[in-house]
Amino acid sequence: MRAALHLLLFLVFPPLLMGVINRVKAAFAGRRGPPVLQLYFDLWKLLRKGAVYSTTTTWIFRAGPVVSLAATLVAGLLMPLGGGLPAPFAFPGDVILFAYLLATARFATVLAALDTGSSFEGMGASREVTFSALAEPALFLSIAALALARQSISWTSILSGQMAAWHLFGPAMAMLIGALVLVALAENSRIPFDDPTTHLELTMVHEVMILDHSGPDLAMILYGASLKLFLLGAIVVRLAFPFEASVPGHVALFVAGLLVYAVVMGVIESTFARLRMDRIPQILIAASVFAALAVAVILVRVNA
Amino acid sequence: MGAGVGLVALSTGHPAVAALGFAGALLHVTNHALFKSLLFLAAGAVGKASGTLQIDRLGGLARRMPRTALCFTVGAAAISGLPPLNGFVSEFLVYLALLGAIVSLPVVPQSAAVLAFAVLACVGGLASACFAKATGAIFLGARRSPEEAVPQEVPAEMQLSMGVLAAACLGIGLAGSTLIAGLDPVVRQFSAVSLRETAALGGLTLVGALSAALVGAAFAAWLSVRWLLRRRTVKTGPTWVCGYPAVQPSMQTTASSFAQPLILVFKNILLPVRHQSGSSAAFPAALAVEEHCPDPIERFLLGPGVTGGAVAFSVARQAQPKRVQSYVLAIFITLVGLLWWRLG
Amino acid sequence: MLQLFKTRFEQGKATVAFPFVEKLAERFRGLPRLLPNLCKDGCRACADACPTEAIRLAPLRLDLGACLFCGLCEEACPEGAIRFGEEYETSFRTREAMVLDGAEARLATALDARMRSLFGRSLKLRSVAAGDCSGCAAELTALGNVVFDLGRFGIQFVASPRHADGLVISGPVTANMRAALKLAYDAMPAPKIVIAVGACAISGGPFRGSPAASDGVPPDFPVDLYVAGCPPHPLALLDGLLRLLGRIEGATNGA
Amino acid sequence: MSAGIPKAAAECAFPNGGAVSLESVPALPLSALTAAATEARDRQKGLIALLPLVEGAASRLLLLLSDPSNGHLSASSFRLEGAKEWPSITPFWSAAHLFEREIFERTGWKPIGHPWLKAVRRHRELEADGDAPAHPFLRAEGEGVHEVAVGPIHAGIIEPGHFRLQCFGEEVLHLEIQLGYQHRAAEHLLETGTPARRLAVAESIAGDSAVGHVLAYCTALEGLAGTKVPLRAQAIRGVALELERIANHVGDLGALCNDVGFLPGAAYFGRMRGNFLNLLLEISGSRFGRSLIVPGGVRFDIPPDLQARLLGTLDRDEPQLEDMAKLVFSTPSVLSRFEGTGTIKSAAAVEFGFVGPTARACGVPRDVRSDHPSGVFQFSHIPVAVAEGGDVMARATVRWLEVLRSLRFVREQLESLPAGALRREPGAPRRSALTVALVEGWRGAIAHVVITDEQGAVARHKVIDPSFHNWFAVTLAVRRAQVSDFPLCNKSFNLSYAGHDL
Repeated sequence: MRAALHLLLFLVFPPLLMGVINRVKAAFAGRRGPPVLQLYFDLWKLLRKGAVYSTTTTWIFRAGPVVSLAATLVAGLLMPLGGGLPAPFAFPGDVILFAYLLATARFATVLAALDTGSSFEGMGASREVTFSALAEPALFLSIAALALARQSISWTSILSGQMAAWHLFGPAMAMLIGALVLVALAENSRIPFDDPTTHLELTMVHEVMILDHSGPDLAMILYGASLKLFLLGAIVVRLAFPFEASVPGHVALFVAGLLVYAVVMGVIESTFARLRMDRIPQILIAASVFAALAVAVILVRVNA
Repeated sequence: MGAGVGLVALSTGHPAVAALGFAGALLHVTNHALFKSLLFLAAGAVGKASGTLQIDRLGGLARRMPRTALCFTVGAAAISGLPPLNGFVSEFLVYLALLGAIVSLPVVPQSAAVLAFAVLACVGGLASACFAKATGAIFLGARRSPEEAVPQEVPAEMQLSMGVLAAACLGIGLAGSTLIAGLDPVVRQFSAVSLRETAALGGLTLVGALSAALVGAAFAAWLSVRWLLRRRTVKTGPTWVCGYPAVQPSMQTTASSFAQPLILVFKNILLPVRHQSGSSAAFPAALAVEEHCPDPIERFLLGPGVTGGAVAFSVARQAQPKRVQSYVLAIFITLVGLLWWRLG
Repeated sequence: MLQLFKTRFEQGKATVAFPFVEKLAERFRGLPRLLPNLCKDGCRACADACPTEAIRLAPLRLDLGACLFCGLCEEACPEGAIRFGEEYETSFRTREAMVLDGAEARLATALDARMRSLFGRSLKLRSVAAGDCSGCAAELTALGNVVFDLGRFGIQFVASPRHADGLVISGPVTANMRAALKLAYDAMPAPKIVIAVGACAISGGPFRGSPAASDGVPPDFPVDLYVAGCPPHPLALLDGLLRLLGRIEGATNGA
Repeated sequence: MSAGIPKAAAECAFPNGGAVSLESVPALPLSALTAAATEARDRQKGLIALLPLVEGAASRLLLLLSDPSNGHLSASSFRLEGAKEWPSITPFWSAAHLFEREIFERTGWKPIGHPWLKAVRRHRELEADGDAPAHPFLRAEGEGVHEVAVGPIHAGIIEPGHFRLQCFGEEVLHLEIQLGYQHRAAEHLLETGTPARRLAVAESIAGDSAVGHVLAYCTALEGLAGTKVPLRAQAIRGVALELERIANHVGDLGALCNDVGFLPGAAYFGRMRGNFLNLLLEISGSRFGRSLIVPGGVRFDIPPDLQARLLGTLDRDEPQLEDMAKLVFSTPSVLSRFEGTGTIKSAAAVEFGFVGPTARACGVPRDVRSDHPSGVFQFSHIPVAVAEGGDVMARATVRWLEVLRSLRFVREQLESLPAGALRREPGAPRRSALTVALVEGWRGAIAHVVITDEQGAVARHKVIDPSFHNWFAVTLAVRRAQVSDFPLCNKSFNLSYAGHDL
């Protein structure tokens, strides 16, 4: 039952987050903005459209979206959704599998982009791997810190009982949230790392890699991107809302937390300009430093 | 790294962690033998088919050599430690050992483990970047030097040897737990604890299952796209590059360009050397730039010695069979044989 | 941050209601009304004043596809037989419907049910300027701003034609842009629509007869919607798009 | 009207918008060209145009200069005898590079020693063979260099043009710009169309500077006919020109915010741009001020009620606009993108003859409104806005200062509109004459050069959009910059493709 609810929430909810982010941005701009359900409409349409494939591409291009979506979906099976819905699969070390599944998704997307032979997509792919190679240590350090704090190496147990962790390592947890939000912004190609709204080939990171995908392939990529937004958000939300409740209360808390998360993303996107491309590595390294500091704080407390 | 954790864990009295470390290390060595051979075989196939191994002159080989491309991609993903392939299984064990160390070891090795954990993650990211670059530059996009001979797929026996290795990579990726169970006797020689007593085996079974789920889901998604498009208009055309009618193969990212942002981040370590000519004139007549990162170890340590050795080896090479693939295949078979002998 | 909220507060809600009910401006020249029975025999004042030969006489006809909405004909007519109204609706499904006579204009109707169900809530457009003086391009850009807020209707401009459902063409289609335009059209997955925006794209506009351009969108692009104007007001564009999607009813103006 | 005042035998001088007979333009031997160009360069004159002039069998190069030091424009010509070629002046005066290429493209006459001689605008017949023979692009050598070819169809709703970047990773080594996609033969239509059509074409040379171009067009015709435009019409023209400038500068400040992903700036400035366009709509019935200006005056008046309405809107919008600017220019993440990006040296701006805000952002105070005032600017002056630095920040600053100064000007004009007629029908144009009309459009100096034949009909109508002078600034700005900063640099100039391609 809880697994079914987990799957339902995980499969159906994510596109809504994009809608919420866009509504927040619209509010800052003073416009009505697209409907909250716009991404669902887009996906539904794309699934019903035809496709155009480049003559330069091979099966790798077509495999990109499917592998990437499949990997993200499997990753979702490892992520508990708040305190109430444990992951359908939990085992020691699933944190590693989770991170590497996202890496597989990226690898597939990058290869698909390179398969088009377009200089823009090549550029986007180059930026993507650079930034993710730098975001990886921040993510893993955060995982290490959490594992250390909760004495556990599975998402479901790491992300349960966070109240105690806050009592013990408050400042460290705050730093971790900071690092993870930075990682999430970078991994989900949001401002200040990437700008999903300005359609300029030369400046985009993620979107430029999917310029050649059309129809159902594009639908899978967009859906996969919303899943990724949701998954990284799930970690942050659980850390930021460590409260304990009954199962329905947990689910409600989690959904509310995700909406808050989307609002915060929208506010960040509305108040900052995006970074110059050569500044991005510095910020990502800063995220690693945050996470490393958190590790240090927790290490000291644990061994004290 | 796995062995290192193992030794440290052993000395601090955490045999379970040690067992994981050793198992990871052992499996990783085996896996390296697999995917490195695979990559070398594929590289050999590329060299044979196209007559060059200069990465910035290749490109678009996947259209001509789809099977070699598939095998190379599998190898590239495996060496980057990506699921559902074997590289992930061994890295998973090492990570598990490190996490075990982080959770349970005393403070000094614990900190070291955290450091190692982050470094391993970064290395994983870099490896994935590097092999994405290699795969992309060699097999994907359009051919960069169309004036050269059109490469053809290599003969069946070469494909077979690559295929076997690729299948092994996937097989270990999916059924890693079985192999690890087999490794147990070896591990127990180093550590007092059986792998069965750690949580790793159950985890590995799930890793295998989820990897299979990944393969299945990807396959299902592939079929659904096929099904969705079955009665739709599906067309082919040139890649969308802003509507420019006269696209040339030079308008692709090169391997060096692909790597340049990363090199820039690590410029203080890699010390890239740049040669730039051409003027800053208003209307320059010619322009050239080149940058390379000489391996610091090679540059400062090995350089002098290697030159002499190379001469000696080139003499020795005359005596060997011409096809590298068969050579590597022999090594592989020997390895597998040894492994079975030891396990059985 | 404080400054941001202050500015945000001053800006208020900028998006205009649509359909737009207020009067645009006293001098705005919208959909013209023709009163051919006022014409005097032999009078050519309006036709002579027209920069783009959009007016045919006996009986009086005005081709909105070539009309620049400059109002010179209205100014020249001694009888008041041509009057530019205040309605901003100037979009049509066929080229023939753009030739106005004294009757009510036959404004654009919706796409067929299948296309409407496909694009009704999600329409992505790729705009290609092909000899556009940047007037139409500027108004297309304006559609995306906070005032007209195209996004609220699920319509959005995208970068890649692979992501697009519709091609928006502006400009008389110069010889040098034909190949690129064709590439863009072919790069779009089916089903797709084509929208011709502005006098140039419809008939060549001021550049009709130019040796370096076609007289508007060439016949190999099947146009689904024509939006007249030089350039069309953003509201005219919005109206045309929503008519096409069946989100505005009423085949004639003045609804 | 003002006949040529022969200041020196080497050239004939005339005021902006004045006409001279073709005979009074001195025809010098070709050998004098180098000296004339060198002198013009050394005295920092502006190069309005270098044009081919054919009269019967005689071929001449017509050199048109502007001298900011005394406000005169001048014309001189150089006879091409025998072989149709001349020693290129580009090697020592870069400002001429596109003009020489254009002559080569149109007539086949050859500037010997031109460093980069290729077609300015792509042509139909070149489509077939791609870019190989007629459009060679500079290709950077070296392993790892890659070419990025952007356009003609850009990601946004932007006019078409092709940019060829030679990149090394994220770094731009060189940029070459190939335009011509927008070529609609506008000059041809300006020479052959009916008067009403010509006016429509003039309004459509660059749609966002419709007022500027049509003002230059009308000024040229009025110069040839010796028409005195009523003062009220001149004031209304000035108001329209400055409103066009404000709307575009404000819009571009928004677009710059958009390019750096600063959404509030993009949204607010974008909306405010529309408010200024709507002022033009109130005046002329078109958001771009079309149909307002006609030869001899204007078509629409600004009666007192409209005047009050316009002033009321300005009262409402100005404080908001200032708050928006305060917000954008105080947001650190925006400033860090603007500052130091796309820098052009002051010397380069002079050397290449950049005009308008592009030059003024490099500290070069070129402004037709004060250097060569015509129309209402002879009576009301707008201080020239200059910034140092030559980067995106400087260009944004100059644009903002111009918005403020133009607002003050518009207010002044509206508050004290002179009484009088709106229009004076121009008479017959002078025969065999030459006129040059310069108007400071929002991008810089717009020039219309009109030459009449013996019957007084237009023999040649040359349009020089400020973009023609300025496109090379984009090339200079992105050298050694990051690829990802290219769109931002490009937007900070926001040059016209249509104006360049004609």
